[in-house]
Amino acid sequence: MLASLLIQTLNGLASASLLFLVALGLSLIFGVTRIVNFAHGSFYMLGAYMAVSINVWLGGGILGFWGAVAGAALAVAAIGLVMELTILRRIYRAPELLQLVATFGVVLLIKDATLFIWGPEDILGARAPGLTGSISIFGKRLPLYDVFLILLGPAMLAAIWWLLRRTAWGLRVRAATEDRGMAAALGIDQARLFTSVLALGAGLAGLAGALALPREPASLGMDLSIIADVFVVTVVGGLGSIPGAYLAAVIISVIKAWCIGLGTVNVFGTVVSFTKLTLVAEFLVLATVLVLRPHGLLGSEPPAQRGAAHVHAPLPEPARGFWMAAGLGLVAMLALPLFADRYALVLLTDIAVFALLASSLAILMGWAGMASFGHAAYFGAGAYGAALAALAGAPFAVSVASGLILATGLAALIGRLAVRTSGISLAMLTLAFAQILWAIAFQWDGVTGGSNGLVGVWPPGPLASKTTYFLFAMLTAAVTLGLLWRLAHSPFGYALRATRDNPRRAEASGFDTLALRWSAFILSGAIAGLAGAIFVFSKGSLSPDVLAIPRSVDALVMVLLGGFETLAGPIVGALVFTLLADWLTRTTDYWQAVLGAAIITLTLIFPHGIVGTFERWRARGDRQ
Amino acid sequence: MSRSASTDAAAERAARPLLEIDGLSASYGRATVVHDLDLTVARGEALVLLGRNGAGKSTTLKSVMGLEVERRGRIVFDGQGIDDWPTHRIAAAGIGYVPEDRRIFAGLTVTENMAVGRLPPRDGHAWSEAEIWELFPPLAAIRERRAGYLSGGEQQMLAIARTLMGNPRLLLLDEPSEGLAPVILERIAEAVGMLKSRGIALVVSEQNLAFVRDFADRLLIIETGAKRFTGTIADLAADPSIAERYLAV
Amino acid sequence: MTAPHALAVEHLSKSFGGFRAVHDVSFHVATGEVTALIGPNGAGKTTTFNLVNGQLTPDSGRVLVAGTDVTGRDPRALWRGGVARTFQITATFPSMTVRENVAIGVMALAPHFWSLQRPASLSGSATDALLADVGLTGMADLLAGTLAYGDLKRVELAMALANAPSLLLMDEPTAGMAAAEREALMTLAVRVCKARGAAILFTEHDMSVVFRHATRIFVMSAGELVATGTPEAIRRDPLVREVYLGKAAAP
Amino acid sequence: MKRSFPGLLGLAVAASLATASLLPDRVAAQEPIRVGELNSYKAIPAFLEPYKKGWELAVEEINAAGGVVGRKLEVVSRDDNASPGDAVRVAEELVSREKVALLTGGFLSHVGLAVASFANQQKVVFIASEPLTDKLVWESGNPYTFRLRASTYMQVSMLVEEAVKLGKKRWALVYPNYEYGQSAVASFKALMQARQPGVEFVAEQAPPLGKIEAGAVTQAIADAKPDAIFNVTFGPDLQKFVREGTTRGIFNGVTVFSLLGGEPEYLDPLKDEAPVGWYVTGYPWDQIKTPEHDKFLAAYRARWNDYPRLGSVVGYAALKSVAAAIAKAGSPETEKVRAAMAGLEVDTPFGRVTYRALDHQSTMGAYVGRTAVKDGRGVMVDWRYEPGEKHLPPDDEVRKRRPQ
Repeated sequence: MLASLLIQTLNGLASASLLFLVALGLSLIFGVTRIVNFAHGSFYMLGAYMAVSINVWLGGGILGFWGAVAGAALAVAAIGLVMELTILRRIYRAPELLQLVATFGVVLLIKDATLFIWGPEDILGARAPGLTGSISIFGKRLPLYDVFLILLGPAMLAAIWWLLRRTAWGLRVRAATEDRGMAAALGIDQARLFTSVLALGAGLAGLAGALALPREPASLGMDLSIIADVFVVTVVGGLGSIPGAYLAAVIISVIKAWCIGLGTVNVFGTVVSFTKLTLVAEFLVLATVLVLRPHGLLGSEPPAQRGAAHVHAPLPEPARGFWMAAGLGLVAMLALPLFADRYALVLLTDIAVFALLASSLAILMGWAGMASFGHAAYFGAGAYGAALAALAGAPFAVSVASGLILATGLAALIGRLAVRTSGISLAMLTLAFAQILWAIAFQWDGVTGGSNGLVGVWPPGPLASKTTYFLFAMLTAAVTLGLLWRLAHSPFGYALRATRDNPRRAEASGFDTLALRWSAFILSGAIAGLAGAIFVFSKGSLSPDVLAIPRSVDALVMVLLGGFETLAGPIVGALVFTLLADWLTRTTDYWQAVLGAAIITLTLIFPHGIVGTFERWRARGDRQ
Repeated sequence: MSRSASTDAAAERAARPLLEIDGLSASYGRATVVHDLDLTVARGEALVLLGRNGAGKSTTLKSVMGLEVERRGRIVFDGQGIDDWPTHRIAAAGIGYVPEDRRIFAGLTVTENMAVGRLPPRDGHAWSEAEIWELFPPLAAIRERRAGYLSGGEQQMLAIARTLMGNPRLLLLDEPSEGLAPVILERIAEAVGMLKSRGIALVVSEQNLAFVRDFADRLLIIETGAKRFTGTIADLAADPSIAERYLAV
Repeated sequence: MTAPHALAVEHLSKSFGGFRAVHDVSFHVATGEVTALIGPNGAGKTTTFNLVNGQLTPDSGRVLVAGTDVTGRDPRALWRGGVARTFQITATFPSMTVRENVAIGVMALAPHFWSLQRPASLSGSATDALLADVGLTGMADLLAGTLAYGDLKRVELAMALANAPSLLLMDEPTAGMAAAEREALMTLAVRVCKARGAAILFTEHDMSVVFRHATRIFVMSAGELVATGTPEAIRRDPLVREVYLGKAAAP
Repeated sequence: MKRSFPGLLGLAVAASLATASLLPDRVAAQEPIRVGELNSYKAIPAFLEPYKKGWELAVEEINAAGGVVGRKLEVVSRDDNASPGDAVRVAEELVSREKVALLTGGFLSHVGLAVASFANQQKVVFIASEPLTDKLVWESGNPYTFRLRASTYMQVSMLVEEAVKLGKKRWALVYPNYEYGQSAVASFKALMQARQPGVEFVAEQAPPLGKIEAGAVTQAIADAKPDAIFNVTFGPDLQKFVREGTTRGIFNGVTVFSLLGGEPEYLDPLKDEAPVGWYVTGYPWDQIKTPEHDKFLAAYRARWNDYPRLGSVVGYAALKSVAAAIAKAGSPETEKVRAAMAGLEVDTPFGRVTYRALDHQSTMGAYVGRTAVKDGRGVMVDWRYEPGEKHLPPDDEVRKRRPQ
């Protein structure tokens, strides 16, 4: 038993090294540029594919393998460099999360490009020559390559530590991490430093991808399967803390290995499958760590970057005539069934749902200044609540209310813990809770239907028609959004924005800022839940993917594309994103690449979101 | 031929002011803070910008440095137009900037902070650590301490020291006296005087006239982003109405 | 019995780790009185200030506002108890107009949060009066984020006065201002507070402001209160000159 | 500070997109029969690219032979983004705008179930080609949904047939942690316990799909000292599992059963590292010598200059099923096609299969055999075809599981 535990620990350490290598690059990039690089997993995947090709090109053998490792790292570094030069450099001054959206576009682009170049089949790479065997420990065999990896982690930690502490370049990186504007004023070329950091970070991810090849095939799922883990490692360790990232990688990997080693255990008559816990182990660690230590294990409060600090845009009261115009618009929408075909109504029903979801997220991001990476949790809770009630025979209205109540309750619970933190910690905490909920829905077969989900959740009677359901969805969304827009300039809306602008002043002016943030969280969750409830009845079925990361990312993309500090932004974002995706999937086989390119282009043209950027252009016009 | 031509060019450059600002306007997002400002700084001269906060002093200095503001207008340093240069290139050309809130790198040690600022020698001279310790003796004793643990006065010394490592010809000091106890102020003022005596030109934004009295060559009062007065301390003293208006002492 | 002091601080102590930041400090501010707290950096001024405004809780000692023990209450509770404050780094809401900033200060007194109506204070007479008092009526519709620094200070003053305070705490109110403006701001603050019957306690580095406006001065050094007195007395106090004032106090 | 409606300009941008998406396409008057096809092409390309080639070949053959009921067949194919919600919307688009006669496709079980539910509500025939979940035709079965591929239960049953012959007592189980893996293992346990009393399951590993920690998992299995392993992982997980297990020597002296392990999609990437002697279900495309397969193989190679994968067969057979159903119905009309589907016989590369009237499951079988390495690549040996009808539970049991 002890021998097993030891071997499992070593297994964990070997996995930790690769995870650490990828996280290392992400951490460096975030530290200096403040960019949450969603494309980091894509760099890792590219590293693996590049290494496969370079190894073949070099004719295999020792030279082929190690040449491929080095070559892949360099090639991916070059790609990171190109991404910095062509995309990121143009949007450093945009709100931080917009850069995340741009890198999300890069993810889509790289994925399709990889499919195009290397084809759909998984490619098993060569093993490391000389490291194909295994050594025996207590009668168990441990691959030599794992031994190599176990040593590699601390070696890379030491190497990077040396690079950062003992070289002039490292000194510049550390200085720029604290205050890039001041570093520039001391003669440090920020642009070149950023480019080099992006290249190094991408190169490290590429290196990890190449080094992963003896353990896993190059496959198109590598990017997204590692990216969430790497975010978790970076945040658990403490953003920007390199030793923290290693510690976190070790903790998470070893916990997983132990869970696997424990297997299925009978605890006082209950059978507990620890191996199933590996589905969500990293997020349980993340939630625990962030609740106890909001800045991660070895992290400290990140220094505020000057110049990059975002000044929130004003949210002016709607002009006279606005409500009249909005009412006319609604009437036009409701008259649409007279002209449009059924599919248009179905598409608009989706848009109404996503407009609600995006607007609910914008309450958090725009009004309260809190980003949520796990907004699908409340959307999904609304959907599950409504579906379960409907399947239990509840009337339609009761079902929708059930979804709303479940989502609101969850938001209250999660919000209570989340609102005490802020920034990336808060965003990652919401992600962790969303993933835990996802895992519950995924596993709880008896209630949620497990990974297959629930089917046959159609609205009853007159609402079964797509036309009436469209009218219902559109009217509900319009009324909710109308109330929301009023709320923006109600005492609550003002107080919330005051809390966001300057929490200390708000507190000194008699506001309970924590309660306000919590209320915003609950309100946001409730509206997302309403969207989820409407959604499930329009689709007739649901599965855990309503709670999964891609749904949260979609919501983020909509809000940021539209402009998160405007009332109309999330709606425009939902409209543009949904129509774009719908149109592209029907138009081209490589729709992912085109959608990615479109997202990147939109972020470059509209750095403050479509509506937000128009507002700025007009404000500038007013001034001149 | 070419040699004499370059000598001529050098002579011509030497005859021009070190810094010339012509029609500078600067804004932050929605707010325009400096309007159509002109000023010049001669080689080795110490110019003091006086005026209330928000008057545009800090913004003027940031504009010279190309930092965090949108600017329009012409800025010529040592004969070269620098108004479209990135910040790091301006620093490398010989302008040192010490911001109002010091902006020291809190996680780096004192010597590391100074190392960040190090640039190649200029005019055959490079500031050494030894010279810095001489200028600011308190720093020598805490050279391995993390800058985040320094007191306000020590941080101000470090901020100046760090900039000196870039061997500037022109030093921009933004409110160096801000928030410092009177006893510390005297030491800083003394050090600034020494820098001037070594030929470094200065633009100092200040509110505390007493602080600059010993080294200021010329005063320039700005209000709402425009020039209101320029002259020596003596000129200012000679016109009590100005002193009354801007510097109620 | 005389009326209770606007503020009474009794034997206040606070340590951070092993460091004794504030030790056994007692003083009081009478109703309507203007007082200043001075001392060198690290003397414990800011800690004392934060103990009084509720951002820190003392290890021992009491803080009484208008006779009520408020020790350990948070800033929100203090606000409701009539304590207002301004910040060293001016704290306003930059994405909102001047009127909105001031109205939010007024709003917190009578919040009807879940109403969908626009806050009554946006067009209320209390807001108008505050704007007029600090001379910002003409700038009411400008975004706070675009104002000059001195104007922002006035916005903050108006926001602070929104709860009709009995005590106004000002943390380095004139930091970062020109001499003329310092005068103007402090004169304004003192005038408005006098009219509204509010006492003032402020920390400040500018001795001319301190000596001109404070009727009583508290001097701290190394965590302890080392002197209390009128400006004249403080100016002459040899200990104060040694630890803090230096040559600057030379007559 | 009052402004006019801020979104107007943004809406204008969206409007140009909207015209592209919201306005119906004009459909020509004299039209071919349109078939809606939807699948997770971007999410599961390894299986679905060959799948697409399969159905494209089938459509070309059908149209070359004059189409069905005198009309050409036209497939409108869509990506469902591997999301049930998107799949339902895409299905709606295919039905209401593209006016397709029926729907086919599907790979992921949850997406397949969502489309099936939609088909039932909208009264559209849905021939699910690949989703393996038993629920599709049983617990969640509905009158409009049919399934081609042998289900999880059927494939497990085929392997159990072999497993009981060996009489191994201690079994370790490893399966991806989602419904497919769970129900495969549940069926395996139930069938084994029924047929081999005293069988023990000594280890159970359920790694997340696509994220197996292969070293730890293989080690944990070895520690349980099993006589045999039942593996349900596939794709990259399987490749990691094979490589780690081989390096650590955990397969020495242990018999391994691997569901889907013989499918070219999953066996080919392993090349010379393919496991030897594993019992698998799969597709020995290069060795099947039946006339119907020979014909398919030749046509596929001629058309695509590549060899078929299992996906190719499924895609091909799916469209052949569509054509057969319409031909039998005499018209693409939904209710007629639905009636025709019950008991429909279709010729596939695997031989003739029948869509059972009882539960709408086709009797398409699978090949069961053992793995070997030949000429540096994995192949199946000692294989035989297991017809689907042999591996379905008794009708009574099916009726109990399927809502009537």
